[in-house]
Amino acid sequence: MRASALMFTALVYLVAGVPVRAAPPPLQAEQLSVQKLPPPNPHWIYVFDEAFFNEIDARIHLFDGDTYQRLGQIDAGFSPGVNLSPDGATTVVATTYFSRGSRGTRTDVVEFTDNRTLRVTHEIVLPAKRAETVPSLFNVAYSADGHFVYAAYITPAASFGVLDPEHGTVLGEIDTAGCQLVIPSGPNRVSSLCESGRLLTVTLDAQGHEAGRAMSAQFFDTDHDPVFAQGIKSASGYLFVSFLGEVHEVDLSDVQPRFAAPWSLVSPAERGVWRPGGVQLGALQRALGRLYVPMHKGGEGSHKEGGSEIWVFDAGSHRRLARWPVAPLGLAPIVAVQVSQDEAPVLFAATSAADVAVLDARSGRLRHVEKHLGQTPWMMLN
Amino acid sequence: MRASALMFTALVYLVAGVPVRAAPPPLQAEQLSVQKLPPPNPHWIYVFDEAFFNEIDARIHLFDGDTYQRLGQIDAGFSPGVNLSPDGATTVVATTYFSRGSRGTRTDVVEFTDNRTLRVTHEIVLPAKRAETVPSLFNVAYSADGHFVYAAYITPAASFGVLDPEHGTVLGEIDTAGCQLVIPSGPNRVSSLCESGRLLTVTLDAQGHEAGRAMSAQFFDTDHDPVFAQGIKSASGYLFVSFLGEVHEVDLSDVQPRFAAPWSLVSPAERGVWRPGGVQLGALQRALGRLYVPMHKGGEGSHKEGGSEIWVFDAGSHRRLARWPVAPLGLAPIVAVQVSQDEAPVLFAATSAADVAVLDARSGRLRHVEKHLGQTPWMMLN
Amino acid sequence: MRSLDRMFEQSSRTLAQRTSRRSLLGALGQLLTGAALLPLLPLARGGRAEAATAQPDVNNPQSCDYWRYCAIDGFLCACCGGSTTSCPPGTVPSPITWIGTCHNPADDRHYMVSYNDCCGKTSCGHCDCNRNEREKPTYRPSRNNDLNWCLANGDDSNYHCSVSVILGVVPPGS
Amino acid sequence: MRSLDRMFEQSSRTLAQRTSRRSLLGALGQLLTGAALLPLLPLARGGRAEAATAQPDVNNPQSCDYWRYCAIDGFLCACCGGSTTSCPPGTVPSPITWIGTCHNPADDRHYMVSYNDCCGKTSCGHCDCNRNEREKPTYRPSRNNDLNWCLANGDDSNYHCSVSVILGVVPPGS
Repeated sequence: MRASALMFTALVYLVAGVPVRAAPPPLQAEQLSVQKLPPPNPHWIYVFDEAFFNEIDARIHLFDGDTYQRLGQIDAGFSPGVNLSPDGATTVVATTYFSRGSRGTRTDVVEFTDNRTLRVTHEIVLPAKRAETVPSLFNVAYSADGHFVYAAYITPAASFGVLDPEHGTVLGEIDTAGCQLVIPSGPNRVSSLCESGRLLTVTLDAQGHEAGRAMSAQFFDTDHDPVFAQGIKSASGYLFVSFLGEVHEVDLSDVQPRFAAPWSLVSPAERGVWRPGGVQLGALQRALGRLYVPMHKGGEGSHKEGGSEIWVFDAGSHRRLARWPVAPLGLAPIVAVQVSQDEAPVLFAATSAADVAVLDARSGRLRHVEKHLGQTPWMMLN
Repeated sequence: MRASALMFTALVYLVAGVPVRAAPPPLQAEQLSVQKLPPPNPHWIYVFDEAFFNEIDARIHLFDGDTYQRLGQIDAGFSPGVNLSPDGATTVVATTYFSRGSRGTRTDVVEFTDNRTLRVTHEIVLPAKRAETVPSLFNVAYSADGHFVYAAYITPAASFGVLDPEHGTVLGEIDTAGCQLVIPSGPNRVSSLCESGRLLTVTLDAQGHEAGRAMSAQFFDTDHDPVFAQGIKSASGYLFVSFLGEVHEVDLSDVQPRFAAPWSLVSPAERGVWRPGGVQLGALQRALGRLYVPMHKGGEGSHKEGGSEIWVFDAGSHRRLARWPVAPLGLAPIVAVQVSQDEAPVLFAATSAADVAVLDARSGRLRHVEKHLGQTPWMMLN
Repeated sequence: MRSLDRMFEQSSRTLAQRTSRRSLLGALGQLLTGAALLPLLPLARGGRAEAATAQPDVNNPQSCDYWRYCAIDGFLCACCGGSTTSCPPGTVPSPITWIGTCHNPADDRHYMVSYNDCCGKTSCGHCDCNRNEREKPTYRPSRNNDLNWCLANGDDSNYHCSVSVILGVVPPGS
Repeated sequence: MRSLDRMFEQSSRTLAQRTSRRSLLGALGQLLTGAALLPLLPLARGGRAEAATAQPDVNNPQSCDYWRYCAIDGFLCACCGGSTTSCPPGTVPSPITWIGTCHNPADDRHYMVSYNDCCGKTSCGHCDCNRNEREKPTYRPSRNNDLNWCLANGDDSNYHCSVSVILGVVPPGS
């Protein structure tokens, strides 16, 4: 473009409001801005991508299950724990950074992101003890009233940190020898899964210090049929699913956990043949009372295989309502499921090929497949 | 395993040296170690992976073009410059880290890795001005005697840092207004490519400070046929290839660069039809006198398209010796080439599908395809 | 080489980010101070809008084929929570940028486009787009898309994605 | 649950890294102090080595099917510049680890295997392998491969890849 041409440009621009001949007016000069998020809706989903092949670069994709648009990204560092605040306003990320990317001074930190702006508002530096393991709801978690945040520590000795998210401080560390992870209940209780097949429950005082602890009865057999170290949120606690498909419903609404009689996802003939598997291996639609579990055929050691089918159960009667094979939908095996809690619920299913499918949670009808939502989307939160 | 079984284990182990019946002896207990690198050979190649989809996690793969084994990895941070010392003993990485992975306090740094151990031995922290651009030989570079390292700065104002790799210090910064990147020659000269189509050459004193500067004649036309900001190392300097396929040979052995008469990779009929393209768009086998350039058919703006063919030229007579189409070899377009300088040279060709092919540099015969050597392998060094 | 169009590029690159249409007019006005304000009639060629409809991606902001992306080498912010002209939530626009000139098939005009990078989060990784019409090497920075244009953003200088902001029309024949 | 085999696991996990065969023998000797040293004859079933030859990946250290990788969830160091028992150059072995029990088809024996992580560089990203025979959840750490076993390596606690070090044979029937 010659200099003289520039004047033409500017002039055309300046007279753009005055149409000449039949030509449409030129497009107007535009303004660069930062996108504001629309109001949240129940079909938003936070898809956690471990980015296992570039593991210092984990991230969370905020995705809209109605418009099928990516709404934004929250960066998450190395092998993080991720959760949402009870009011959904905040994403909490417990992660690790090294001063030289993959090496150098290690900093463990809990970061708080405002879900309206997707900006980190503040952080709390932790001792370098953070549990670095596969995603679960129990690596970092809020108390029910949002006043505490709990961060699981594994060195590999197990303990957890109690944090004050409002004031950005570490209140203390509580030893949980032989028991791991932070399963929150009420405003001041934390349970941990024990190697002995029990739950340890620590009650905190107002300062976040230990006020008491109780060990439950044994409710599963670590050696012969352990439960996955991942829970499915229920109205009063969590469901824990075992490798062989037993469902342990744990009610955490009182100081002592209550265990319902376990029930099985599989018939006696299916036992040991069809198994639950994946990383986030169940979701409960609490109003509908429907439980969704990715299931596959496999033997011992196949518990991380994704589901070739999603099985749908009535959570009250324990009756299986449907089997939804996913290959006919063009999907790879399902490694994570999540469901929305509204009246027109959608089921999200993440595959081993890193796609995320959006299904009608009542009918199983496939609505959308979002291709490659990250490298390794292993957990979804809403 | 029961406790009693363990004793059996130990006992079997202890008597393992004494064969009983015809059973082979059990495998012995092993010792964990850290692998030592074999002696370097001329077919080693340092493959730089920008990891563009997870760009804070760039890395360099050391790959053996004879055994087709990956020998190790050097981590490289965000959008780095990478080069080798003249003796090949050190990899220099100029990169950027953020205290919180993708955000937080920015640190620009030059890191030195011992190529015998693949450990970083020391670093030099830079001002936060480092050129963050696609890989080239000229983002960070050593002087011919290895006593200086030059780091290109772009803010976008252009300058460069002079570093003392031995003492780990920044010696100074030299302004190169209108001219960019660090093209080293001799023990104390740095040339930069200018927006005016010239070369600026700065001569340094023993302390790494500017002792003089000279601007060359214009040797290419920035607007109509710019040269790629990537060079091909020759015996006395570098070849610069233009978008339309003109080859500018620059001799940097004296204080003033000497420019040979440009010659063309393409015939008049091919001009503007066949073009060089990619990121590392040429390699010269200096003993054979052969120049390898990835070429594609395309129009204006196609200069980053990989080559559908590799064209082979006699660097002395400028005659084209061969065209090697790559699709018949099962290869995607070629975005980077490098050649070994020994007597049985191999040509390395990185594809847009992130594979690296190993070819006989004389015949073009395909020897090996290493699949997925990173996400985006855009430059190779040896 | 410090011609007027270079000046225009430089100034508009630093302006595009936070400049409303009103203040860009002001900037253009300053640039034109002293020049005669001769009206110029754009040619109406027409007939390309239909062709564009037959190639819908030319008008799809989430496609690399979208007409105004003619010199983007990076991730499209429109696929990352932003739009053609807005950075995704939580990212920071680059105040400096590069310039492209793209043909809009809908009105058969060429437009000058400012490509700003959005910064401060790691690679969006979606809608990788590599188009280089009239793109020049890094030593001509105002026309180069290889530079991380977030680089002057300090602690928020990580590259996330790129937007395309229309600055104005380029008259035919220029 | 602190049975003898747990003790063995715990101690061998911390030993495997820098322990020569000689000192491992010493450790085993300590463990066995007071136990009668009764010779035990391993069963010779034979005939599986040929079968393994027909499935070469069972003997290929760069394949996830390699027999001793029966409880690795991660990248194989043998594909990353290391070997089955050596960490790639420039990485740092984890001093703590998890334990697997794998069947070797070549001699039809089961072996106890220590899986150490190699640390201090970012993901190797090659030869991703996910096998979980007898693997247990993280609350049983000595049998868990989900934990980043580099986690106790301080500044060198980034996960790069995993190796498999034979500790000893497990007698049949155990």
